[in-house]
Order: sequence, then structure tokens, then C-alpha cells
Amino acid sequence: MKYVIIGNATAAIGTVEGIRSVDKYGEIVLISSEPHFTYGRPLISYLLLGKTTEEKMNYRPLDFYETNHVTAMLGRTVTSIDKNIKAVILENGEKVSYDKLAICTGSRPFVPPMEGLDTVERQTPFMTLDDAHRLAELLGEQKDKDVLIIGAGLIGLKCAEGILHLSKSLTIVDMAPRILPNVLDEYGSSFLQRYLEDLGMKFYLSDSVARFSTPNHAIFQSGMELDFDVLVVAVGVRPNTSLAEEIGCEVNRGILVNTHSATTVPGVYAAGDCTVSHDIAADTDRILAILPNAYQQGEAAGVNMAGGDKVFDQAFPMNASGFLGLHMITAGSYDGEAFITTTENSYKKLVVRDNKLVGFILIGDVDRGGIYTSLIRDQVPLDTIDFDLIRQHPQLMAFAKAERAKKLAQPH
Amino acid sequence: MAIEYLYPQFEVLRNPDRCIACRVCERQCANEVHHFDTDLQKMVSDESKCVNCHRCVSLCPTRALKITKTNHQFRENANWTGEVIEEIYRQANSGGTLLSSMGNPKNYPIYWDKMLINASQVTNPSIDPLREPMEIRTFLGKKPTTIERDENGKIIPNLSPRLELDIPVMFSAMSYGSISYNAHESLARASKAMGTYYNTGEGGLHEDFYKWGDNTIVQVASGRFGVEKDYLDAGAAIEIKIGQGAKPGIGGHLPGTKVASDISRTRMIPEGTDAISPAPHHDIYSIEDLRQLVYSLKEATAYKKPVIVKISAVHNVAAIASGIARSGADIIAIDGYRGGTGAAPTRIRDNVGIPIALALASVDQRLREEGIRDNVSIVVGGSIRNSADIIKAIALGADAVYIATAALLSLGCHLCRTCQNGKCNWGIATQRPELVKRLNPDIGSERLINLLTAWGHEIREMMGGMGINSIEALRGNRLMLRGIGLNEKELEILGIKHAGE
Amino acid sequence: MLKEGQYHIPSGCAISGIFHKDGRRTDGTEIIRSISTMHDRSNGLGGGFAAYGIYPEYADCYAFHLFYDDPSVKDICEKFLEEHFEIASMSRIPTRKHPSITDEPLIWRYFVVPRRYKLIETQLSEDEFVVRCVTRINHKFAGAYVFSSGKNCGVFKAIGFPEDVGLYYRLEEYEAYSWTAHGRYPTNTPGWWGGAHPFAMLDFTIVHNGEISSYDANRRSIEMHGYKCDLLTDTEAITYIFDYLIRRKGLTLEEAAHVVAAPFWSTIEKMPPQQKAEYTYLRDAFAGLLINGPFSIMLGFTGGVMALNDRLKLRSMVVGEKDEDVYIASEEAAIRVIQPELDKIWAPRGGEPVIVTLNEDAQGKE
Amino acid sequence: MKRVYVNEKWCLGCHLCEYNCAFANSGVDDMVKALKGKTIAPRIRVEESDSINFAVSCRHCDNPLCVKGCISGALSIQDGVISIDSDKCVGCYTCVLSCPYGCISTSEAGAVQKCELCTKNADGIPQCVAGCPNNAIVFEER
Repeated sequence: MKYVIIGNATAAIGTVEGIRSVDKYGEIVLISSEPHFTYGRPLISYLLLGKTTEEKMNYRPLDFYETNHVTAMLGRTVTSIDKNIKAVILENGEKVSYDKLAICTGSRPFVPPMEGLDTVERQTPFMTLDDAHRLAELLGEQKDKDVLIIGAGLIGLKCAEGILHLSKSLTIVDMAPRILPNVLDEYGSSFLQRYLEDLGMKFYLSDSVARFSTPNHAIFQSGMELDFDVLVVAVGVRPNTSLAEEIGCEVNRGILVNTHSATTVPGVYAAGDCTVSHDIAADTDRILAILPNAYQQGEAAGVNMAGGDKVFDQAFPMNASGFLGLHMITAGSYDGEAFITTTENSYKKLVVRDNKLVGFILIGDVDRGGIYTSLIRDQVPLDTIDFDLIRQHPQLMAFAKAERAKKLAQPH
Repeated sequence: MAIEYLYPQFEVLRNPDRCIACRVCERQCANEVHHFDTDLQKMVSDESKCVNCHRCVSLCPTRALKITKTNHQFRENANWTGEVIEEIYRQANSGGTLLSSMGNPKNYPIYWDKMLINASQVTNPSIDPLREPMEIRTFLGKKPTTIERDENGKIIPNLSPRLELDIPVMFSAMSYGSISYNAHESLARASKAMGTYYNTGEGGLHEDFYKWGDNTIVQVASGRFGVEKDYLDAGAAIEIKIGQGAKPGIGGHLPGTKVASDISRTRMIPEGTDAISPAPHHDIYSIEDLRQLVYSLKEATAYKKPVIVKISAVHNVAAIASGIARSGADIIAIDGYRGGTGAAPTRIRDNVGIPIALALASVDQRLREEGIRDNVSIVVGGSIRNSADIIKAIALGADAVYIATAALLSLGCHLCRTCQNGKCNWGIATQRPELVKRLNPDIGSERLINLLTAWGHEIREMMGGMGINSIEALRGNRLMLRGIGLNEKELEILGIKHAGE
Repeated sequence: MLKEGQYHIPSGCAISGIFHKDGRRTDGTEIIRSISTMHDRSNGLGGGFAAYGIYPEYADCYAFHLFYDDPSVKDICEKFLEEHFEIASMSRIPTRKHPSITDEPLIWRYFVVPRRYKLIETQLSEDEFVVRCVTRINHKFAGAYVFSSGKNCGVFKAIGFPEDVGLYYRLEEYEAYSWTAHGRYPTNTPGWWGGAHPFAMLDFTIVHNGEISSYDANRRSIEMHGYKCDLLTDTEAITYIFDYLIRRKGLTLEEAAHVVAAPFWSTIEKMPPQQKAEYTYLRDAFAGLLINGPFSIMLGFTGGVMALNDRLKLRSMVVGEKDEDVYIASEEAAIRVIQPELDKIWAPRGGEPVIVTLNEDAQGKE
Repeated sequence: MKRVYVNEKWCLGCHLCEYNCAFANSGVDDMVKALKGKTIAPRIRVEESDSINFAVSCRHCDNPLCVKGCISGALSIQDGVISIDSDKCVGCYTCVLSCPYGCISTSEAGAVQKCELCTKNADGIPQCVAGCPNNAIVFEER
């Protein structure tokens, strides 16, 4: 059996490990247009922040490809797939045949049309290690650059976190009326915004750049104008689906996969940010571009490609997105009855719908928050636990005795 | 009132350099001696509440604690000792009988320590228990009087019901109520593992413990708590309790506060009522009445169970035993004056009864003189403290021994002797769930098994030293003992020679 | 110093035995030669012999051998004998002077039959009556001691080396189908002839090499059944045990052997159920009669002899066979010296009794 | 594989496991020196109510969501033991978010901390287990 994996990030590594958990010897070829050894993609902001170094960013030990017998073709780009001859075709025309194919192509930055954007010299998206390198280079070490970030989503804010200490000033603009609109509720957004503003970030919300004029001057829809030295465009991402689409995989914004990570084309699997998954918290299909999901989807793809049987059906949004000392974890959907506790330094919101916890936000105190996540993941009926107790703080005490025994006295 | 004040008996010594304020002591003391003072930011103690059970000392991870006797004292007086004076104060305060627990702690002679054991030299070989079989299996029950044979001349094994012990040590009666569920479970499991028996005491048999019936002696005491047909059938033997070494001649009293649902069910009395065992059995006012009870119980159990009659060692013990040996009983258990209890009037515990070694020696000799020693087995208890005590008891003539205090010690008891308070920090003499759970029967039974295993090794070792490889060759073998520091009368009663003779 | 009978004396020993299965009778020369080979196993403080088939002319009489310390006790004792027995014959036992045999008591022999009316009066069996009388003499009459009381058999013993004792008693003048001999190595100087071995009770005679560690347990158990251990010797206790088990309780020799040298529980566990039940029964019912510690014994009785080792075989004992003769001794040399050509020789395992009896056609002729 | 299992029936709520854990992971050879005057941050924690107590520490799952969700590869399974490479950890807390048992805790140092069965500090047996006075925590194969 020969496996080909397109991609080299979380979903791809999950696929490798999934395959190897079933098939120790089948040939694996991994092809990635990035030339780097697999690295933790979200670490790029921490690299700038100084919490990690490039040497430590490897997502797996450096002998990973060897120990897993993976032929890694790095810096090579798949341009198309010929499903009739079951081969992928590289940029130089080289063909790599496969028996089973995994598409883990991730996503690419989405850049909306902005007048004069092409005139901005010192700009970068913030998706890859190369982007981080470029940004560091643009900023230099003098702390003398005014930075403008377009986008107050996760990418924009993580970037902001990473470079605040390297910037003279940092301004973030977003069309949305609040920051992290996909992750937080309104109170959470404002809580976080206040915190970040206290650290020196400036936000322009419900606004956007109308046009850029040289040199490095932005004119906003609201009429405000701003000079900057460095521009980061972090408006959003689009899944890379074209390879899949071309061979007939069904695509609806992202590649459609079932709970076995199989696409609609036999023998072809897909995992990670390029796919659409079923969000069990909101009970809808959507792109869930988050790392734990990517890994588990990839792992399921790998196991199933190798003839095993693994289902991943517990996808839902979850984010650990602390910023500069403010810890924050969130998960699920906020559509339902909310139970809120606030203090000066913390915010907690639990969202209940149909006798289940469907979402939560923990800001400040995140201790043992995974227990809440498990309630969403396992769709635990809340009348089987002591919800009043678990609302106070996450604890196993809230589960019934037999359930506790299962958790603590059995192997998992 | 000042006149009622008694200075605390103990001092809690906390080494401030070692205390890390982990508060284990605070959490573990049911007497609430320790607490963390948030103002002072350190642990403090109220030693007036301390009973010296060492729970805190044992659990302190940094050895920051120890308990000492206070050196606060009255003016020295060999006659009016501090203890005597304080007891008078306490009675003048309360007007009540003084209560104590566990066995007689007074400085009476300990006869076990006045006997020495023999060993072989030259004229016959000692035996190495690691190389040769060393047998300690023991049967308890009547010996047959006639040999019966079938038509082919084969012996018919007409043995009466008996107990078979892999080690001649049994756990003596401690009721569920006086000790905890977990203590009972520990005893039951250890008995099964070691091929011996534990004893329900007079508290009935908890429904969970019927499964260990083959290793259980069920007791019938004067209160008849929990006695019914299934109970009698459940055990391997039935013990009629006439007396207890710690409190000969008096009954027992389990206060209603301790009669919680489980205990009330097991004892078959209403919840919250006092469980009072009368001083005598009110159907036994004489020896012939005992015979009737023995046979009633045998009838009730189809003559399948040996019947034990347990008495405390009192002055006339030999004559009483002679009567019991003719009553139909299969086993006589004799409890010496050092025997323990969950609660007894102090004066009785400390002044009534006689030492078990003397009682045993005179009973065994008397029954032999009357030729009725084979009618019964003799089991002795009342402070068997180690394997040497067992060797000595068997050499004096005992078939087996009963242990209880030693068993409780292996379960964690530190002999603080405040069982009567029901706040045993070791989870033994208590019914409070949060305290009971401190005794995990996995640990408890293992420790009991360890104790008996260790004693088994030592018994075999000492037997081997004497050139004996089967316990029956030690039984009543008084030549293997010599007295030390005993007077002629004591030697005569014990039936042994003095060391050097 | 305390004398024999006042405390328990450990001792080591030599034993030897000759048994003619065909009932042929031989004189005492051979047995003396055999026991003298093991001279070093004795220390001159006791020697003795038992012989079976030596009094055919008085075969129906109990042959009492008595030691008297002085003539006065003899008179008292003989009065007692007169009262209880018809005395068919009485005489000194013939001896010859020997330089190393000293401090001789008066040694007398009586052939007696219990008086009929005494038996009726006491309602005892003949044997039991004799036992009680012997016990009474040995107990009540200080200075008198019955050391042999069986029919057509006799014990001869004294302080001295066994070969000297044999010469002293002129054993070359007796003819027996079964001889046993004993040389003693006590660890003190008992100074009393009664303490020498064999020890006898009716026609049971015991020679024993060993020191039993269960002594007091056995003594106190057997004394419950009417026996009185006066000598405080192992041999005495063992004799009573066999008497009790065989004569009083009706056990077979094998069964009795499995009481005193019981198989280990581990062995019993492996037996078939019925056998297991029987052995368990014997161990349990007669627990106090299990003998511990080293011993090799020969139990002589009318028409046979049983040799038995302790369960661990802590004492040496070999058995040899040649034609119709069986030899038993502490050492092989003691057999080879009188019968160099053996058909078979073996060391019986601990606890396994070797029982030899007269051939069927020889029985009744003894 | 041997894991730490908890039987709440026997947990006394004495919290010794927490102190033994904190000591074992302190790198100091004397408990007093290691813990005196400090607020401990153990990797095992006791939950308590009026009558129920139990300790909770990493279950070392066969299917560890923490490892699968780790963005940096700092969490990994080594011979069944889920270990944290605190050098690689950036303190994103995805594992805190993922762990169904609440067994990964934040720390002052930034990197998360979790039970590693004392594989890095003591031989043989996890110290919470070694010090448990009532076998409420055991280390065994199940």
C-alpha cells in the first residue's frame, strides 16, 4: 500500500501517525510546498513573542520522518491530481502514484480588494513561518515601527500579541464591531479589548481601510487617516480546495468529508483546515480551522486509509487563545441559556441548550476548563450531573459516583 | 469551675522548623486538637483534647510532631499517685463510674515474661524449618472416645465437629459496633487467607460477611443480639460468651448513639436504642443450664458445629472449666484479665480476674487429672502479645490462642485506650463513616496476614529449635518451659521447673 | 544429684535385634556379639536385653523379674504377690560375677497367675489386672521394681556395658526366637538398674535410641489414661503409648506407628480420600501421642517385633534379612558381625514401620 | 501499563498526595526545605466535599486529547506516559482546554505541568501513591 499525503502540518502529521498505528510498513510519501520540517503552525506568534525559538518549533522530533518511514518531499508543490492513474503531479511534471491519498492542504490568507494595497511595500500576511520571518525583518529590532494590522480575529490578535513588544505603536482595524467575533461573545470581546488596550494596542472597529496612499498611509472608511510602517493583512483565510475540486470531490467552501475523513471520491481523504466538518455544538456543518480537530481528522483519515476503522465525530470549535498573560479558553456555541459569573479579573459563561452544555467562555481563570469541554464533547445530559456544583468551578465531584469511578478507576 | 480543672495529660510538641503547615494533622484529628491559625499563619494545638493516638504523628510528612506525657505533676506520693488523685477528682466532678477501654494496663506480673523456652543442643538435633516440614495445623474439638471400625476393619473417622486451623491463632470476639465494618472485614479476610477464624462478638453478623462464614465463629452472648437460625448456621462454630477478661461478671452497654442503621439491622434491635448485654445469661444460672444451652445450639444446627464456651479467667477457673468440659461443649475459651474491651468500668478492668497463664496451667492440669482433657480443646486469650507467648501458652497446654489487641494493633490501633469515645482516629473503634473509611481492609487484612505469617515463621523457628516439628508435640509439653524469677507456688501452678533445674 | 525417675534424662544409645521368623530359638551369644560391636554408642551406664520364647515351661504364667534394694522390701512385696497371684515358681535369677557390674540389687523371678477371685472381684481383664499390680508395686513399694512382666519372655538389664550385662545374666543359657538389646549413653549417672533398657509392660518391650522432644506432651497425655511415668524416660513413655494404642484402643501395629510417627500433613493431603480421612483421624484423635524428635525403636511383643524411626529419620537404623532371620541395628556393622552374608539390607524411611512376625506355621509354637 | 488509579472510597482527604507530589517535583531533597512557607502547585489535586474526597491526576489516556491538541509537540506519549517537554511548551493551554479530567495545570513558569508518574524524579513508584496512607491511590496494571 502506498500513501500520499499532501501537506505537512497538523492534519498531515495526524494522518502519518494514524496510518502507522495500523500499517507499519506501507510506503508514505508526504509532499509539501513549504520547505520546512513540520512545525507547529500557531507557534509563529510565539516565535515573535520570544516564547519559543525556531529550533524548538518542530512539531515532532527531528527524526520523525525516518522513524515513521516517511518520504518527505518538502518544497515541492502538487499542481494537480490524476485520479485515473492514481497519481499526483508536481510542479515539474513529476508524477507520484498513490493507492490512498490524503489532502491536508490547509488554507491560505484571504485578502479583500483594497485600493492601493499593492503600493504598500512593507506588508505581509501572517500564516506561515516564512510570513513570521518576513514580519520580523520588517519590524527590525529598534521598536521604532508603527504597525497596522487589518483583522481583529485570532490571526490578527495573535500576531499583535507576538509583535507588540517590537512595535512603536500597534493599531488594529476590523470591519466587525468587536474583536474576536468568532471566538467570544460581546462581553468577552470588550473584556479582552480593554485588557489589550491597557497594554497599548489601539483598535478601530466597525471600520476598514478604504484605500492606501503612498507612502504608507491608510485612509479609513470612517475618514480617519493613519501612517504606518508595517502592514499585516489578517482578514481571514480560505481553504485550499482546488486540487480536490478538480478531481470531483464535493466542496462547499471546504472539502466535504464524512466522519471517516473520506471525501466523496473513493480512496481520497481530506483533513484539517481545508475541510468542512460537522460542529456538534452548533449542530451545523462548517469549516473548523482549529488544530485539535485537524489532528484528529488526520488521524482518522490515516487509520481508515490503512484499513482500520476510526471515526472522528466530535468536532466543535474550541480555542485556547490567551493574550499576554490573560488566559482564555472557549469552546462550542453560545446559542442557548447563559450562566454567567464575572469578577474584576475573570469572566465565565456557560451556555446550555437542550439539557446539554453547548459552549463556554473562560477568561482569567481557566483552571480545569477541559472538564467543561468534555461535557460538550460527550454531550453529557446535565441532569445526570450536579450542574450547580460544576457551574461553580470545573470538577469531577459533579459527576455521579459510578461515572467518577469510570473516570478515575479505569484505564482510558 | 477551678476545682474541676484537670491539667491535660499530654503535650503536643510541634517542631516549628519542620512544620510545613500542610494541615494533615488538622484534617486527621477527630478530636480537633490541631488547627491552622490564620492570624498567626501557623498550626496551633489544643492539647487538652489529645488522646495520644499518634494519628497526627504518623501522618505528619515532615516528622514535625510528637506527643509526650506532661511533666506537670502533683507532689510526689508513692501511694497517692497522680493517677489516683485525678480519678478521685473526676469522680467528684461527675459522680459516675470511671470508664476505660482495652486491657488492664496495671503493673501486675506478666507471666509470659517469666517463662523461658528450651532449645536442643547435642543430645537431640534442632530442626531447620527451612529444610524440614514444620507443622502447626491444629484441630479444635472433642477427641473421639472409642475407635469404631467398619465390617472390613477400617477405622470409621467418627470425629465430632471441629475447627481446623492452619495456624493456632484465632481472632477473638469483637462485635460489629464496638469495632467498625472495615475492621471486621479485615479480620474476616485475613482469617480466610490464613486458614483461621475470627469471631463476631455479640453484635451479630453483618449481611455482607456471611460469605466468610466458613472462617467465622458466631457468638451467642447474654444479649442474644443478632442471634437467629441463619446466623448460627452461617458460622463454622458457635461461641457462648459467659465472660470477658476485661470485665468478668458484668455485661456490656453499647449506647444508642452508636446503634446506627447498619448496626441496628445486624444486631436486630431498633435503631438508636441502647444495646444492653445483661451481666449473666438469664437462662444460665447454673452449670446444668449451660449444658442445656450448649445442646439447644447443637440441636439448632444439627450437631454440625462445635460449641465454644468462653469464660473469663477467675479464681475458680479450673473447677468451672471442669464443669464446662462435661457440659457437651467442644472448646473452652479462657480470657485472661489483660483482655481488651471497647469499654469497661475502670475498677473492674483493673482489679478483677487472674492472669491467663496461671488460669491455663491450672485448667489444663485439672482436666488432665480428671481425664477429661480430650473432651475439649482449650483456647486462651487475654493479651497474647507475640509468638513466644503462643509457644508458651501451647507448652502449658493450650490448643490455640485468641488474639484481639494484637490484631487491632496491626490494624493501626495505638492503644490510646479511648475506644469508649467512639472517635477512633484509626477507623477501628468507631462508627463515624469518615473515620471508618480510614481503615482500608485491603491494608488491614494484609497487615493481619503479615502478622500471622510472621508469627507462624517464628513459631516454626522456635519449635525447630526445640527439636519439635509438629505443634501437637509441643502441646502441654511443659518440660520445654522454665520459670525465671517465680516462687515455688507459681512454679507449682504453672507445672514447670525453674531455670537451671 | 537427682536420680533416675526424678527428672527427664536425655541419652543416646545403641540398639540391636535378631528375629527368627521360623520360630527357631537361639541363645544369647549372637545378640551380645552384635551389641558389643557398638560399644562406643554406650557409656557403661546401662545395658539390657529382651528375649521371647525363653520360658516355654511356664508359657501360661506371667514371668515377673524384680529388683529389690533389700530383703525387707522383698518380704513386703512377696506378701503382695501372694495375695494377688498364684505363684507357680520363684527363684533368684542366675547371674555370674562380673568385675564391672557392681551395686547389684536382689534379682528375683516369679512365674505367676492372677488369683481367680481377684479377677472376679476387680472385674478386670487378666492383662489389665497384671498391669495394675505391677504399677502398684513399682509405685508403692519403695525399693521394689518389676522390670519384666510378660508371658514367655523376659528382660535382663543392669548398669554396665551391654556385653557385660549379657555375660552377667548368663544369656548363653536362654534360647529365644526374638532378641533385642540395648546399650545406653545417658548424660548423667543414674545409678539405678531400673533405669536401664529395655523397658517392659506385659509382653511389650521397648529398646529405644533417641531423645524425644515431645516427652512431656506425651507423658502428660498418656498419664491421663491411668499410666504413671515413674522413670521419666522416653522408653517408658513410648512403651505406655504402644500399650495404650494397641492393647487398650485396639489399633493395629501399623496404625499405632502412624500415630507415633505420623506422616506429614503434606503427605496426608496427597492420599486417596478414604486413606486421608483415616490418617487425619489418627493424627487428630491421638494428637498428644505423636512422638517428636529423634528415635529409633524396637517394640518387641509375643510373636513379633516392630522397628520404627521418627518421621524425619533423625536416628540411624538398618534392617537386614538372611533366609528366615531378620536383623535390626543402629549400625550395619552390628549386623554384619554376626551375619556377613545378607540377602537384603536397607535403611527404613522415617515413620515407616518394619513389622516382622513369626511365619504362620511357627505361630503358636513359640 | 501501570497507571495511577483512584478509589474514592478510601480517600481520606488528607492531601498528603499533593504535598508528596510537590516535594517529589521540587528537585529539593528535603521536604521541609522544599515546601516550608510555600504555596504548593501539585500535579495531583484532591477534590473534596462533605463526605467525599478523591485525588485526581493525569489518567495517561491511550487516546490523549492533550497530546493530539498540542500545538507545539511539547506533549508526547513515551512508553505510555504522557510527558511534557516544558522547554517546548509555549503555554497556549490548548491542553488545559482539551483534558476531560482537568489534570493539566498552568504554572507560574508559563509551561503547563502535569503528572508524569514521577518518571523524571523518582524511581519505581509515583510519590503520591507511595505516600498515600490508605491505598486510595494505587499504581497498577488494570
